[in-house]
Amino acid sequence: MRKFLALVLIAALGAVLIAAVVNLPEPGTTDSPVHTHVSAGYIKGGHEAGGADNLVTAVLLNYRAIDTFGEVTVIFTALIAVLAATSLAGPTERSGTQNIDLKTTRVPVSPVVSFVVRLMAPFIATFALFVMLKGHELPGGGFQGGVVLGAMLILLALFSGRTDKTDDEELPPGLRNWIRAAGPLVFGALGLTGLVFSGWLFSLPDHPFWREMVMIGLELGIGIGGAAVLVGLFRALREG
Amino acid sequence: MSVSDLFDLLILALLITCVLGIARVRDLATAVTLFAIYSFVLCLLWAHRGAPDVAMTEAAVGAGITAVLFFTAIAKIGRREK
Amino acid sequence: MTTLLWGTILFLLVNAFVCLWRALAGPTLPDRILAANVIGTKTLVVLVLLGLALDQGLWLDVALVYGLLSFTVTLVFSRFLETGRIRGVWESK
Amino acid sequence: MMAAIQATLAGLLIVAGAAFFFIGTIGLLRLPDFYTRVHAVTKCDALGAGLVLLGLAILAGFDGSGIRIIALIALVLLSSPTAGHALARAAWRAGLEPWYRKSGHVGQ
Repeated sequence: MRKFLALVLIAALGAVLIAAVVNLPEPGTTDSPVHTHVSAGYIKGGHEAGGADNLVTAVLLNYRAIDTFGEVTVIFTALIAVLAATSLAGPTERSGTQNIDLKTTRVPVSPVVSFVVRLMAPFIATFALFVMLKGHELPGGGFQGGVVLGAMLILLALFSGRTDKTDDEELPPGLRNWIRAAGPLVFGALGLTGLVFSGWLFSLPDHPFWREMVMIGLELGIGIGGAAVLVGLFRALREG
Repeated sequence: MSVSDLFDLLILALLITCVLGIARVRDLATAVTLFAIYSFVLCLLWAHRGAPDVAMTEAAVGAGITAVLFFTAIAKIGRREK
Repeated sequence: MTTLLWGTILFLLVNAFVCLWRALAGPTLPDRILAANVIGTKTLVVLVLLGLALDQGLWLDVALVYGLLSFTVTLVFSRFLETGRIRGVWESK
Repeated sequence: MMAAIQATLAGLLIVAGAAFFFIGTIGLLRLPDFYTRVHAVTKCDALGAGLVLLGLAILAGFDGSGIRIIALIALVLLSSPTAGHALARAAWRAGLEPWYRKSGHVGQ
């Protein structure tokens, strides 16, 4: 009975979706509703309002600033949720036959992999910074650059030493938490300065130089904060 | 049919095969692997549709960091779907 | 020249499709990861080819991100496998 | 003249790279176990990607995209063999048995 109901439900949903797809306007035509509604205004005014050559970044940081602020907060919330879940759960149960103590097992890291990771790390970090800072001209942006940076940090945490015990818990915990919160904090601070200086939340300064500086600060904040959150998620899941 | 349409068709066939595989397997690690392949292929579709920003996010988040975090979680909870 | 580029793109996509069979059939988990790695390399090349065929040089940045992250996933998985964090029967569905 | 040489060279390299990819795919499908597949695929992939990208770099010329493609070649040539090595080593350490021909069976 339940299977039958599920089948009917899926068939109904599928019929609606297929009907919608059939009625979609031809992709690429200029007179479809998507292009005549608001996008024309975005495309015309986006460059002046945004101060960014990449229109996507311009729209995200101007017309959709509050949405973007919410999205930046989501990833930080994810970290808090995972930290809460892993610290509330009991000792880890593994599916294998015996419960090995991971702190004491020492499988040496392959010297080849260790060498290649350490060789590539500076280049990856440079590229991540490039993606972050050039986000308002080229594809990419703070978050993508932050993900690349986070991937590099995870690789280093796993492969830089001789055993699995190596961790990059070098930063004091207080500072670490502030860095993890950097994305929402920087974005919120920017919104408030906009409110103070021009009376609008999330408005950018008029002077091109300051606008550029604000953009760079924002991308760096989102990127580094995002990378810290991703590394934090990785560590919480691995050890908690 | 133009070569561009053929490209789209091949990509969509790849995506559908991946999704069917994900729905069918019981091993979580296999599902994550197939999901990584799905993200890789989807990224090609975004790029072809002229959205390099979305393509980059898909490549970075979908194929890279999500798979890493999923594997970390699977290492914690075990591979089998209960 | 564009014909050759498009032909190579379609050829590589068909190749990727065939590789997907290995990812679906296994039989072991490392086989599947290997197939994912192969498809990652193929799609990276396809992305660069596509960028040149459609004259979009900017997509090369996307390709760089691609290369870096498919490598990361394979390395992290292999580390988990060899330290025994991911285990279980080899031949599993 | 110069452009013709450039295009011919690039075309040859791209076709050669695609051939290597094809051989790698056959290896991935037909070889009997994981280790032999890693052996086939890692070499063919690195070489195939390297050749195709070299052809594309020649085609793009020595500007922004050409330099990026060359960086991509370096990345692929470094990362692809490393990934193959790490995967094979991990499988060996985790105890995946290699395949033996039936007649010369070496034992468990």
